[in-house]
Amino acid sequence: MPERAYTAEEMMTVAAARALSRRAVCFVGIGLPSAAANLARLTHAPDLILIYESGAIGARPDVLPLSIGDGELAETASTVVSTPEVFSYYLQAGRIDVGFLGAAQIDRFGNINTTVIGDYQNPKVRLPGAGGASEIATSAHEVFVIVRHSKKTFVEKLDFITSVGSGKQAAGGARGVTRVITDLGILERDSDGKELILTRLHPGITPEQAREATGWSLKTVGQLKETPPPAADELATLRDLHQRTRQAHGA
Amino acid sequence: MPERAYTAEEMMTVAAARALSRRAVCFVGIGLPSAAANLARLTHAPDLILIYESGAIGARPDVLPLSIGDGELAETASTVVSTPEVFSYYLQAGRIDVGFLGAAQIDRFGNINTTVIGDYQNPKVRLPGAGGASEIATSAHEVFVIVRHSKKTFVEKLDFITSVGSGKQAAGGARGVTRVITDLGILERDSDGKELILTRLHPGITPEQAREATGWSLKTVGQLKETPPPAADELATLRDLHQRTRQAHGA
Amino acid sequence: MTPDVIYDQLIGMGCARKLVFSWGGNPGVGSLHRFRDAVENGWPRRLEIEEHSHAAMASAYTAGAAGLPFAVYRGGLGSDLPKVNPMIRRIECPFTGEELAAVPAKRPDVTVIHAQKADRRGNVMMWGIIGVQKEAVLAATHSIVTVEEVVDELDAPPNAVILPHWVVSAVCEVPGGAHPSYAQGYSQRDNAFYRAWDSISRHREVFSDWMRRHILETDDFADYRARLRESPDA
Amino acid sequence: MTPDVIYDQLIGMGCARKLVFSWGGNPGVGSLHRFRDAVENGWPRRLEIEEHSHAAMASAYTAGAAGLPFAVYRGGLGSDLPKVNPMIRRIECPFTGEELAAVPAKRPDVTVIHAQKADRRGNVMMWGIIGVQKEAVLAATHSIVTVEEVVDELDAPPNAVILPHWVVSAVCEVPGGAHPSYAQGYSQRDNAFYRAWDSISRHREVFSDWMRRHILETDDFADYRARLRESPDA
Repeated sequence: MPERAYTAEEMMTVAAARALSRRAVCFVGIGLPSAAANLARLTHAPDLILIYESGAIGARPDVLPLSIGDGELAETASTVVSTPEVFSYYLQAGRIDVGFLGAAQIDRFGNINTTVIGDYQNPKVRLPGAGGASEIATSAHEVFVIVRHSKKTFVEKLDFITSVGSGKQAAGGARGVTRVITDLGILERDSDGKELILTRLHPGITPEQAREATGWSLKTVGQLKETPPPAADELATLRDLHQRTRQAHGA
Repeated sequence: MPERAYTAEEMMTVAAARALSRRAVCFVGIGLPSAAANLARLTHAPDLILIYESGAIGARPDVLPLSIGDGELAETASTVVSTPEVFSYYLQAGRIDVGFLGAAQIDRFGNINTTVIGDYQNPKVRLPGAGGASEIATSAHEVFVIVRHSKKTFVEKLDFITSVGSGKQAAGGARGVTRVITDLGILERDSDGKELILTRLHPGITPEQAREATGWSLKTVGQLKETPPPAADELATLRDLHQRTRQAHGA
Repeated sequence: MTPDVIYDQLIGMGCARKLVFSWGGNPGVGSLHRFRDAVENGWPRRLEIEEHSHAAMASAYTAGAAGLPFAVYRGGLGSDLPKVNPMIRRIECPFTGEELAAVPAKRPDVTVIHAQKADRRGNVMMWGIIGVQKEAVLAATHSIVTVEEVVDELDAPPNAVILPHWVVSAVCEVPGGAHPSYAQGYSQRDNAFYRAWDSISRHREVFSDWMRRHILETDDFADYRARLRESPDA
Repeated sequence: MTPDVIYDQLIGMGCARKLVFSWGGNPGVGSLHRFRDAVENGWPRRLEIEEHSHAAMASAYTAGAAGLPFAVYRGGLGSDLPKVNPMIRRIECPFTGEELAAVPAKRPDVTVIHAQKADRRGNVMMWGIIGVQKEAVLAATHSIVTVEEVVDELDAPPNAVILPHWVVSAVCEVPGGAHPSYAQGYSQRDNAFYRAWDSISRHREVFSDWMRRHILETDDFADYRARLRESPDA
C-alpha cells in the first residue's frame, strides 16, 4: 500500500462531509459527525444548517464542541431552544434532512446498537445508551452513519436494537440509514431498500479488506467506485479545524 | 335609599379586590376581573401575582389593559411566555390559586355560559365563547366570578355549559367557583359544597333585591353580613387607575 | 384562537366558509358583529364553526408544530363544548387510567403572522406577547410573515424567539402591518379603531360601504392606511 | 437525561438506588466508569436503571411541568428499549388510529439546577443552552437553584427564560456551582477535568481516594474548589 498524505480518519471525515448536500438541515452529534458536518459547512456547503440536540439551531462553531452543551454552540447559533423544543418542533416534526449517527454495532439493515455489549440485564460492556439516536433514526429524512469498519462493529446480529435504522419504523417518508461512511469505504442501501451494500472504496482499499471487516456477508455493487482522495483544501480546512479545537480545549 | 359616594360597580370591584389574599397567584381576564385584581395589588396585596392568559407572568400594569394582548402587560411582567406555555405549564399544572371569570349566565352550581343565548345551532345571541374560561374553571384552585346581578344572568338553567364551575370536574383539589361577587352582594358555596348561597349584601341592598335579581330560589346564609363600604383609599386608588386608563387609551 | 377585526372583515365579505376559534369578540369593546350576523343570521352566507377553548387550541397548534396527530389536555369534561364539537374526544392515560381530553393537531395550509424583525436571509425575530405565533408557523404547510423592518443583523439576545429562515415560506416588510393591533417596540394598539369598529361593523350597509371605500377601492396597504387617517370612523 | 460526573460520583459512593437516564457517558471523553462498574458489576451496590431516549425524557419532563400524567411522542417502535422498560407503552391516536409511544410524566421530588442569575426576590434567569432545566423545575415538587450571582435587577430581555420566584423552593448563590460544567457568560467548561475524570474514576481505589480527599474531607464547595486547584488530576 503506498504511503498516503492523509489518515484513514481524515478520509472518512472528508467522505462524510461530501455526502452532505449544500442546503441540508443536519442534526449532528459530537465527535466525527460534528467534524464532518462542520467541514462540509466550511467547504462546499456554507449554507448547511447544523442543529445540535442541546437546542442550538444553525450553529456555526469555530472550534469543534467537546460536549453537546458547549458554549461555542450557543454563541454561534441563530437561536437556542430548549431540549423539548428541539426534539419535538424540529426533529419529531420532520424538519431534519440528515441525521448523523455513530454506532457501537450496526447490522446489514442499518439498525444500530449503542446500549450494551452482551445481555442487557447482565452486560459485558455497558455503553452510554440511546441519547437522541433512536428518534433521529426514525424521524430524520435520512440518516448517515459514520463509524470505523471492523467485525466488532459490523455484526450479523445486534446485541441490542437501540435505533431502528432499517427505515421500516420511520415516520412519514423518512428512509432510515441510507449511507454508512467508514474508514474503508461507503455502504449504501441497495435498490430494493433492504440491505446496506458496499458502493465505494477509499483509495488503496480492496473489497476483501471491507468484506473481512464486516461480520455479515457483505454485498457489493456491480461497479465499485473509488472515493476521490481528500483535496488539498478539504484537508487543510479539516486540519485547521482540529488545530483550533485542540488549542481551545487545552488538549 | 341614601345617596352613596360610590357606584354599584365600584362597590363590586372593591369587594372583589378584597377577596384576593395577599400572596395569591391570580389568573385574570380583561374588564372587571383585571380592575379588581389590580386594585388589590395596589392596596392590600402588593405581592399578588397576576397572570394574563396572553402569557404575561407577574404583570404590574400601570393602566388597565383594553385587550389581553396589550403591550402594557408585556412591558411590566416578570416574563412573557407563549400561549401554550401559560395554559400548560401554569394553568393546567395547577399553579393558579384564583381564577377570575365573568359570565353571561351562571347557575346555582357555579356553572357558566359565555357561548350562546338560545340554541347553539341557531342562537339568539352568539357570545364570544370559552376563551380561557373552561380550563380556568377546572384547573385554578378556586374561581371567583364577578358579574352584575340580574335574572338574565343568574338563571335556573344555562343555555350552554361553557365552563364547569361546580367543582365536580375540577383537577386535583380544585374547588370550582367558590365566590360570586355582584353589584348587590356576595354568593359563596354552601358548607356541603353544592350550591351558591347569598352570604353578604352591599350597603343598602336588601335580601329581597338579591332574590328578585336571581333566576333560581336563592338561599341565604343564617347571618347575612353587610359588606363594609369602599374605604377612601380603595376608592381613590380605583378611580386613579380608571383615570390613568382612560387617558392612556384615549377614550 | 381569537379572531379579530380582520376575521370579522373576511366573514362579513363572505370570504370565510368555516371558522375555527376559541374566543370571538372585540377585545375590551364587545361583539364582532359580522361574526355574530353570520352565525345568528347566516349573512352574507352560512358560517360553519369549529369551537374550542384556548387551552385546546394552544395544545392543537403545539401538536401540529411537533408533528403529532393529536394533543392531550385537561379539560372538556362536563362542558357542553364536546357535545357540539365531535373533534373533542376522551383519551385514557395508559399508566394511570385517568381520562383526559384530546383534540386533533392543527395544521394550517397557510399561517400568516406579523413579527417585528427579519434579517436579509429571512430569519424572523419576535418578542413581547408572542401568543401561539411560533407554533402556528411551525404547524403550517406554508407561512407568510410580515415584519416591521428587515435588518442586516437581528442583534438577538440569547434564546430569543426566532423562526429560522428555512421554516418560513415568505417574509414581507410591511411596517404597521399588524394594524389595528400593534408590534411591541414599533407601534401602539389602535384602541380608537377597535372602538370605531363596533359602529362600523354593527350594520350591514355601513360595513359594506366601509369595506368598499377602505379595502376594495384602495390600491395597497399604504393607500388603505392613508384612507384610514382621512376618515377613521366611517 | 445525561448523568454527568456528579452522577458518576453519587453512583460510585453508593448513594444512588436507581438511575433514570437516556445517555450515560463522559461527553467527548468516553465512559462514566462508576456508572459502568455499578451496572456491569454491581459495585458498590446494584444500580436499578430506567432507560429512555432523549426525546422520551424531554417529553416526560414537559408532561410533568404541564400537569399531565403522560407524554406522547413518536418513537420506540421496533427498538429494544420498550422490551427492557415497561414504562414505554403504545397509545393510539383517537382520530387517526396511528400508534405512538407514551411514557409517564416525570415528577422529581427535588430538582437541582444551576442558573446564571437570580434577583433578591428569587426570580431566576438563565440563558444559553437551557436544556430541560425549566421543565425539570416546573415538574418537581421542590426545586433548588444555585446561581452565579444574586442581583438587584435581572435586566431581562423580553421573553427571557425566567423561573418566577414562586415556583422555586430555594435559591443559593454558588459561583462556579456548575463545575466541571459551565455557566454561559461566567465560566468555561473545564474540559481538562472531564478528561482527568476518566483516569480518576477508572479504578475503584483511585476514585474512592479522590472522593475522600476532595469531597469527604473538604468543608464546603469553596474548600473543594481550592483542593481541586491544588491537585486537579489525582
